[in-house]
Amino acid sequence: MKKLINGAEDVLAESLVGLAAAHPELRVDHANRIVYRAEPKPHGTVAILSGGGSGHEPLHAGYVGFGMLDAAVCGEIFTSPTPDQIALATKTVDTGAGVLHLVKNYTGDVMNFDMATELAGGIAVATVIIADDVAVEDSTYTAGRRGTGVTVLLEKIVGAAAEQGRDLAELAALARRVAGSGRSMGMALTSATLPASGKPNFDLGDAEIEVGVGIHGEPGRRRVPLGSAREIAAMLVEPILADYTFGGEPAVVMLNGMGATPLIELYVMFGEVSALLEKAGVRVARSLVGNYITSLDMAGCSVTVLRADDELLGLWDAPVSTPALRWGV
Amino acid sequence: MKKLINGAEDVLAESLVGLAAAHPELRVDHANRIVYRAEPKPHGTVAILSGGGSGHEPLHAGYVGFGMLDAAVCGEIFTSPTPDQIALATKTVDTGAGVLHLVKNYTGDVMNFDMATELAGGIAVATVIIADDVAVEDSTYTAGRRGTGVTVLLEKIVGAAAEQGRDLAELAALARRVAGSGRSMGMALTSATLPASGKPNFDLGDAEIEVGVGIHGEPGRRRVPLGSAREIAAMLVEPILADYTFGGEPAVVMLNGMGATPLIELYVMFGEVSALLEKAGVRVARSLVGNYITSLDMAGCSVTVLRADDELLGLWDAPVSTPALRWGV
Amino acid sequence: MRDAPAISYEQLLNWLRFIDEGLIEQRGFLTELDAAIGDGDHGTNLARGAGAASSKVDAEQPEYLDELFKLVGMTLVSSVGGASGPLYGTFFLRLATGVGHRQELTPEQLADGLEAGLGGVVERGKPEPGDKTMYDAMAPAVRAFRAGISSGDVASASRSAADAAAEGRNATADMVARKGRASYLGDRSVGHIDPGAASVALMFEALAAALA
Amino acid sequence: MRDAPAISYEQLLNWLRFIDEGLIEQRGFLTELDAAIGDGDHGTNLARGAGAASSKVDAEQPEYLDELFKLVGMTLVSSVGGASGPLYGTFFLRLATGVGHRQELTPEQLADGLEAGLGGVVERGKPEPGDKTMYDAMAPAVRAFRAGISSGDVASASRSAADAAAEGRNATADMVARKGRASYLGDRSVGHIDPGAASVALMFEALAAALA
Ligand SMILES: Nc1ncnc2c1ncn2[C@@H]1O[C@H](COP(=O)(O)OP(=O)(O)O)[C@@H](O)[C@H]1O
Ligand SMILES: Nc1ncnc2c1ncn2[C@@H]1O[C@H](COP(=O)(O)OP(=O)(O)O)[C@@H](O)[C@H]1O
Ligand SMILES: [Mg+2]
Ligand SMILES: [Mg+2]
Ligand SMILES: [Mg+2]
Ligand SMILES: [Mg+2]
Repeated sequence: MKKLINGAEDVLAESLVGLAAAHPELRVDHANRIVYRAEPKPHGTVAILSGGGSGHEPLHAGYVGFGMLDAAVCGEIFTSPTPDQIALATKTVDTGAGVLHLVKNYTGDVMNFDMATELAGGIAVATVIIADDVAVEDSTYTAGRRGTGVTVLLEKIVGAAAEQGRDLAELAALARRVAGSGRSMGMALTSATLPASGKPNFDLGDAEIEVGVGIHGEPGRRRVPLGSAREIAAMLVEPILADYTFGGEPAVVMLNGMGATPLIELYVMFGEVSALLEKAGVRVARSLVGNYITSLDMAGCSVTVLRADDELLGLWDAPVSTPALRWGV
Repeated sequence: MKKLINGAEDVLAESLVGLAAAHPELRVDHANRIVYRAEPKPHGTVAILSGGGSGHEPLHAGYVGFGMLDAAVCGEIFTSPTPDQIALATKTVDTGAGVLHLVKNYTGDVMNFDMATELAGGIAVATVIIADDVAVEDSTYTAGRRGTGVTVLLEKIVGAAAEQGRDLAELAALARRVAGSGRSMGMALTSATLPASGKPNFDLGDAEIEVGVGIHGEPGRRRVPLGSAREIAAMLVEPILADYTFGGEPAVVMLNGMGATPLIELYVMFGEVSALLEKAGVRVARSLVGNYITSLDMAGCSVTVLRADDELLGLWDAPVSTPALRWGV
Repeated sequence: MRDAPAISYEQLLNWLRFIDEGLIEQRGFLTELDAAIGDGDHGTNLARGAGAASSKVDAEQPEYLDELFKLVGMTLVSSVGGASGPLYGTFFLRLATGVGHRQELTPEQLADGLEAGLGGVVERGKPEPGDKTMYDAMAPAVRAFRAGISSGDVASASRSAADAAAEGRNATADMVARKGRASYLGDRSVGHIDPGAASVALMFEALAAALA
Repeated sequence: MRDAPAISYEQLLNWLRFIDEGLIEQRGFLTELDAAIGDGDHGTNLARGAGAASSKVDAEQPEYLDELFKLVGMTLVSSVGGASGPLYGTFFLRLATGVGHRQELTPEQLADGLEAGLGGVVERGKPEPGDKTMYDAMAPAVRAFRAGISSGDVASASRSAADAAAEGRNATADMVARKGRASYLGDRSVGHIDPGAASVALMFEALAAALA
């Protein structure tokens, strides 16, 4: 394992030290691994909180700031945070108008956020679960779909709406609508290596890829021979289009890198993906190309398509000022 | 070789297709591999042009836009662009006030930009060479130092000054001052693999790193055992501090990822680097942590420290709107 | 069996110690199981939790067993995270309520406690038999313990609970996962032991050792 | 040697063709040399340039040798990039001027042309002997060609030029690079052949084959 770290146990804590040093506009609670805006929201405004396992940077801490999250709760690498961390963050960001929890659909995340809500008694909490990964069959008898790329777009859009002063119920409804209108699909060229384990989670041959991976270094749905960018784009876009009708509506499209894939390749992939989408009648109105929700040092990418409308595009375009997404301010 | 590409020969062309699709605010000349702002500068304003081999994304095309570059000329991967490309871009961006060429100090880049200036006869061109890499001994008898991380900071600062309407001589003087006040040092955990060659340029053992690498997948000055983040930070910061006096002036510090290193590790490194700098009396006034000048799929990082002052910080903070750097607008 | 000898505080403290030791030993193994069909952190998660729980117990030295198990459960909840934190945390919190405010337990009281703990896991995770989770080792183990104390002593009951847990653990290899991360793999989860079932087997092995 | 038979247009066209073929063959080798002490693109760069030059020559079929070499030089400048684009491009542009507006050359005229080409490389890159660059193969080859034609025919002169280039190429292995990317390696560049010197050796091997 070759990583720029000190001890394997210290990665999260020390990355937060670096984050705090790089971003004076954030306040880091090192003991509890919570990242807040240094400048809290005005009283009576709903706060937006997210969190999850670490190793997906810039998600979530990189999205704390004006127009997006009020706080991010950081779990250990690939491990959801604990209820007391989440409850503390919830209490801290509440300005009296309640707190919206944005939770990626993983058993651990859902359970820990649930327990946190019980602990944060007295504060109005609404929870929206994100489950956008079409690689996983949707079923009420299973853990269901994973929350992946839509999380980034959702945090931006709902964060913008919160700045407008909308109330908790409106924001939760908006978040559910966004969560319902986006789909993602990912693939890996290599597995991630957790610092604590020191070995790749799975081994891929020199000419193999995993299709349908999530963001936790887990194996995907199937292993297929390495194809061209064009073929891989089709493997990602087709299941997304098969799962949801994007119609002629404008779409926000993210071509996300898993952490170790260079930007030049992501742009090659975006060219292929946007061509496929346009061919299918999906109008790419806004786009993001880069590392936005990663899986440590995994090489690979994922595609996220969100059906939008004028309201969502307006919220997308609204000012945002976070370490990883910034415009208009 | 596992890459998200179609043919090895098509990587650059196809990445520009993706860039054009993702960024309608840019205009891409696909035949000549030049990226322009879609909205050119007002008449009578000096244009800022840079370029070089590809494989360093977001450098340079990702820095085209308001407050930074007017155009980026893209060479093949790790190969400087040709004189006619550069000359065409120079003619296109000139609004009558002349064009500033920002050139990283590599034999090929310097020669091709020189020949381009001859070809662009009639247009006032000033050239500033960036040579900030302390891994290389400075000498008039050799190719001299490489241009690396300072390029990013320089393009931002001089781009902001150009928007203010400063003239070519002033901008060239400013650029020389910035180029002279910044230093960089890099290291690699793995080598880059060029698509056309299909193999890593050099092989590193499981517990070895290259110290003093540049951004072209070339081997570094020395190979040493893999150390902790803290030890590696010292290997990067010490030669920078030994080479230049940063005094008590405010500094702009970049902790740059080489392409395949996850952000969580870059933040760990930034924590170490900023601690070392503060200990040495260097005041970190602004910072950038992320992949800003990369070397394809190389894992590793580089540190850049620029001595600033109120003027430079003001230019740093000025609005910028490019794919890779954006704030204030 | 009437008048069975009581299970002492010390024996149950040993249980926790043996779990801790077992986790230090099997941490890599559990993580490898999790790497194959999950995200490769199960051993790390539990080792962190057990370490935190031991320190807490050493520091606070609770006098009563319900306090002991509650402290363990709370510490697991607040230090483990992931899926296993709430599940194991809830197990110990319910075990605490199940055994009551006592300093020693009858075999029946321990069986009640284990059943309450199992009930907590079911409530939290909604696992069904055959979903390929920790439940598939825990449910047979708890059943075997209850059956064991009606026909033998706690030593043999906890031995057969450990054996049942191991059998349950092994049986998860043939299952298609429907809960937890392994469910994302669908049929590809077959052939791999569930890491949570493996840590449950470890927990009951530790119990057998403590009550031997 | 008076009255030496003229060097024909076709022979010089063959030279270009042999360079092209040699580059297709040695592309990987040149790139490996460059990967060791540079950035691993030298073979790719020259193969791209030679391919572009061949297409241009086929399409335009220039009648005179100066037009031919100018076309090659211009195409190399505009299609290769990197350090080798301007250097080889300038070499052929100066070769064009050096041989003059002719359809066949005397050996002296070719020697003049090669010397002019070498002069262009020196002007462009400022290489000094021993800097471990293409110059260290090109300079001895050009010298050997001039010496060869005064004592023998073009076939033997071009043969000894090729041998001198090969020797110059091999000698670069012992040098510490002071120009080009290899200079960044300092002493670590020792033990490796300079890729540009290797492509120069290929170019003179092609000349020997064309004039054999
Ligand atoms: N819904 C559930 N019910 C019961 N047990 C579950 C459930 N989901 C997951 N588990 C158990 O949790 C184990 C995984 O724990 P761990 O790796 O620590 O957490 P995570 O999956 O969050 O990384 C699985 O092996 C499984 O036994
Ligand atoms: N200043 C120079 N003078 C002469 N030759 C040089 C000089 N710099 C580099 N070269 C030659 O160029 C070769 C490298 O060419 P190439 O790999 O195509 O370009 P780049 O170094 O830009 O990647 C070197 O091996 C060397 O022979
Ligand atoms: Mg986990
Ligand atoms: Mg090159
Ligand atoms: Mg796990
Ligand atoms: Mg090269």
